[in-house]
Amino acid sequence: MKQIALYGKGGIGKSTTSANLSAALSEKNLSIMQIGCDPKHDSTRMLMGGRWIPTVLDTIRDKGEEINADEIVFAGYNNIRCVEAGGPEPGVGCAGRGIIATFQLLEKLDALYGDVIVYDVLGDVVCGGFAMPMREGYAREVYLVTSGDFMALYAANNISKAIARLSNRSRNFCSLGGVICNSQNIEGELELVSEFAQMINSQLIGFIPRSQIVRVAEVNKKTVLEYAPESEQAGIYRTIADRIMQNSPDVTKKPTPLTMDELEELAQKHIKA
Amino acid sequence: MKQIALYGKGGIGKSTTSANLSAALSEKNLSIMQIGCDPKHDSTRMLMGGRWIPTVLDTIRDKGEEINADEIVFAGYNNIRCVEAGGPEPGVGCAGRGIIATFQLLEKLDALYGDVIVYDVLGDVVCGGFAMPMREGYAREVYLVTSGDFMALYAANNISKAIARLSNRSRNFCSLGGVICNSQNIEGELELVSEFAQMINSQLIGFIPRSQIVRVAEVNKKTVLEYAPESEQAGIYRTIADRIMQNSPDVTKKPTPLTMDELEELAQKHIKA
Amino acid sequence: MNSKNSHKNISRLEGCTVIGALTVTSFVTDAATIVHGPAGCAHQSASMIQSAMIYIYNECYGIPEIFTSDMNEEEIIFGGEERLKETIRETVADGRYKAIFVIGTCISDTIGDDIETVCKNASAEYNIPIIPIDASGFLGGSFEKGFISAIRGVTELIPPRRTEAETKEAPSEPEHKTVNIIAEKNLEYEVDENFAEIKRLLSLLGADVNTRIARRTTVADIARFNNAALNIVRDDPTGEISAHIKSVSDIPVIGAFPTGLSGTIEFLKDAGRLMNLDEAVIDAAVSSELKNQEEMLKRFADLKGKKVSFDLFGFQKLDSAFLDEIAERAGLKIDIDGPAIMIPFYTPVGTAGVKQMLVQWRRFINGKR
Ligand SMILES: Nc1ncnc2c1ncn2[C@@H]1O[C@H](COP(=O)(O)OP(=O)(O)O)[C@@H](O)[C@H]1O
Ligand SMILES: Nc1ncnc2c1ncn2[C@@H]1O[C@H](COP(=O)(O)OP(=O)(O)O)[C@@H](O)[C@H]1O
Ligand code: SF4
Ligand code: SF4
Ligand SMILES: [Mg+2]
Ligand SMILES: [Mg+2]
Repeated sequence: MKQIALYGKGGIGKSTTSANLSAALSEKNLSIMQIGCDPKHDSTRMLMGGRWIPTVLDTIRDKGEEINADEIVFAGYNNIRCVEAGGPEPGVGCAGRGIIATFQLLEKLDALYGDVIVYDVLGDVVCGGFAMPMREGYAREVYLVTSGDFMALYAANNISKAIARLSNRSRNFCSLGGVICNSQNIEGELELVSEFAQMINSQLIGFIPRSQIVRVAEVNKKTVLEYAPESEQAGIYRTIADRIMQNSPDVTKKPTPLTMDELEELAQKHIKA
Repeated sequence: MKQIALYGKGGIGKSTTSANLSAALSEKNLSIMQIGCDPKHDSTRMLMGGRWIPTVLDTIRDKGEEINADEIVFAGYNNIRCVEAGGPEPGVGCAGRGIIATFQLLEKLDALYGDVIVYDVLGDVVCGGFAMPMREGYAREVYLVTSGDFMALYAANNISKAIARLSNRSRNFCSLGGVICNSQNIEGELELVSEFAQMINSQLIGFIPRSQIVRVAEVNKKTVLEYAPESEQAGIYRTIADRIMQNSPDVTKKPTPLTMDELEELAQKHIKA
Repeated sequence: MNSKNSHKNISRLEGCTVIGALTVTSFVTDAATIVHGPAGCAHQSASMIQSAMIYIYNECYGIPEIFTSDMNEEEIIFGGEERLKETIRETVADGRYKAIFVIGTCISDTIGDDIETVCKNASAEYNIPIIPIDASGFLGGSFEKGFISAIRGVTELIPPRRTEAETKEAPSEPEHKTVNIIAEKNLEYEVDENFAEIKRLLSLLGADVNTRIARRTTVADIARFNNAALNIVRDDPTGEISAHIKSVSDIPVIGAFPTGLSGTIEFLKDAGRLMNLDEAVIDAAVSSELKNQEEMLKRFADLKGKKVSFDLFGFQKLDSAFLDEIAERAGLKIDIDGPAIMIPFYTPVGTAGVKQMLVQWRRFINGKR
């Protein structure tokens, strides 16, 4: 069982990328599970034909603890098993804790299985709760989704800090799998993100061009892989899926996060304006 | 003292808009304070000539509680008083609690004053901590920053839920000031966001076009108001600043958040694809 | 969110996992326990244990060695690992403790403190056992879960199993077999009476008690754990404790203290056999105890022919066959019209437990008249 997580800044394209990678992986005759760990709960939508599946936390809120796996795990495109953690009502409670409760429930129900589990996690890791999938041995390979945008790199760098910190633990299962560049059509973006990946002791796993087809597929409530399987963009997701399957990052290899100054210097170096 | 807060989806343009509005307000001979309540702590950067000011939480961590106001409040463009709450190291601790501590410290230091205080708050309100500025009488008017993007509307709708929920409290000071559309060049965006504002029992306060000048100003580490005070875009921020100054929303007027279905229907209606 | 927290489980004795864990670790007398959380978590739990000890059981243990890392807002915002390290350092510096247990709280768990690594590193640095207890306040489950986690933690002080060579070298079997008593409920009303009863039953077999995990136990006592010929667990409805003990030691296990008259006889037989005693020794113990039971019952001759019924309260699942047996042997008639007898919260232990129960029944039956 391969357990990967995509982390990155809000809006950077984690859910889109996760869903397309899950779809690409599902073509390989693998059993895939995708778990959305963002209170926005839109991770699995394109895999579910546009449907907002009930979230784990809403289901717990309505029915208490006596829940069956089929009330929270839903079969989507190519039988990808989809889950959304959800969150409390905005402005109350603690979503970080909600993520933890979701994992505990999935384990209790023996529902956490598959050849590949893809976790799609809110990148603004404001607390221990959002780092939960990385602790405790769930997400074992973390892929940072970023563009060349400074704040997106900042968020990715932050996650690499969290991984570096975890690698000091006595029982650590989590390693940095690599960096995925989801382009925002910024000049010099590929070089910038590649250099960033190397500087944090990692590697660029793939470069996803910004493409109109992603939006069109979205309006049609499908992943690119489902909506336009022959498109160039679909091929790109497939290539990244392959790379991820071949990748087996070394748990002892620690990320080396940048300081704020290094990050700024790096961005300055590549920015043309 | 007018206390306003900008809430919205991550990456939607809260910090850019806040800083430009603060700058516009500062031209009116008003004393302005801007408080960034996002662990990314980049809210006040353009007001500080690109400088990352020390965050309140970092300062507490380094020096304990014995802090002077001038260690956390910094004078920026036109003497706008700038504060960044900051956050814990990614993946540990609790940023929500950190926001609360920031406010408590500012109050203790009698540093929370000005003709206008502008709060720039992370829109993914994952817990009670991030709703703090709306509670306890800090942010009295909330402006939702959104584009026509579905998830941005979703986040804005969520905040309106939080406000509606607060207005049931016995002591509530918080009301919905209005909706600001920060455009993402989506077709039919103005109509969509206007209709959204009406449906949640509010109003559109302004429409900010997507403009290259924002990026250019940013690279030059300035707000648009400072970098290109004569530009059309600067004028737009000024107009919105005026509207906000004239606005005195009724605390008893409750927002009426949309259901998921209503929100989807609305988006469908305006989407052309 | 936690299935083990249903309202049904709430009783006066229940708190969060922290108190469940403390009722074990604080009975290792030369170990300290640090509760990693706000001071209130340690305070509430420690004062509850103390008041239980002093006022309810009329016992004074002295102040249990319970400390707090005293997490404050700063630790909650930034993480509390540094504060925990500091607290461990201070506790080690005190010099009185042979081991330290660290219990997490719901606060430390929510913000993601890595107690396990802090303990592991500190243990290596100071060269004494520093053992994390998997608790995490109400998030970890109930009192019971904390209790079991702490039993696991304390058993980490048991030395590793002897190798085959060491076993060969070890002195031949001692003349008197000894027994470990595990998971006594230190807040149970009759905890010492129950222990005395087990000790009495063991003495009939010529055996004695080795180590108690944990009640007035020292770290050195626990180091002798492997000398015993048998482990007896107080009570283990889920089987979790027995399974754990089997995983850390090769000594055979009896999963519960004996209940009822025939239950007590069976216990003697099981214990004797598991300790490889001669059948003659076992038979002698059994007949001695049968006689003891007969004599005990004679003292309740006045109850003969009276009617009783049992009120199981919510405890429908309670195995009540032993109650029927006691009633029958005492000559009582079970009849729905008879006065309803309350069932004790914990099942009575051994013949002495049955006697105590009959004393109560008598008071009840006569009082009702
Ligand atoms: N490669 C891409 N090309 C074009 N649009 C993209 C691409 N990746 C993502 N998007 C768009 O960006 C928006 C945000 O993506 P999303 O996956 O929801 O981000 P996140 O999950 O990180 O918050 C979506 O509307 C999506 O269609
Ligand atoms: N009206 C606009 N036109 C062009 N770019 C904009 C506009 N508003 C914001 N941006 C850009 O969008 C990016 C994100 O904006 P930011 O204010 O940091 O968002 P938030 O604070 O909501 O996370 C910034 O790089 C900013 O330059
Ligand atoms: S920051 Fe995280 S841990 Fe703290 S209250 Fe919010 S969601 Fe919970
Ligand atoms: S429930 Fe949590 S906060 Fe309360 S005493 Fe237990 S550990 Fe402490
Ligand atoms: Mg997402
Ligand atoms: Mg911002």
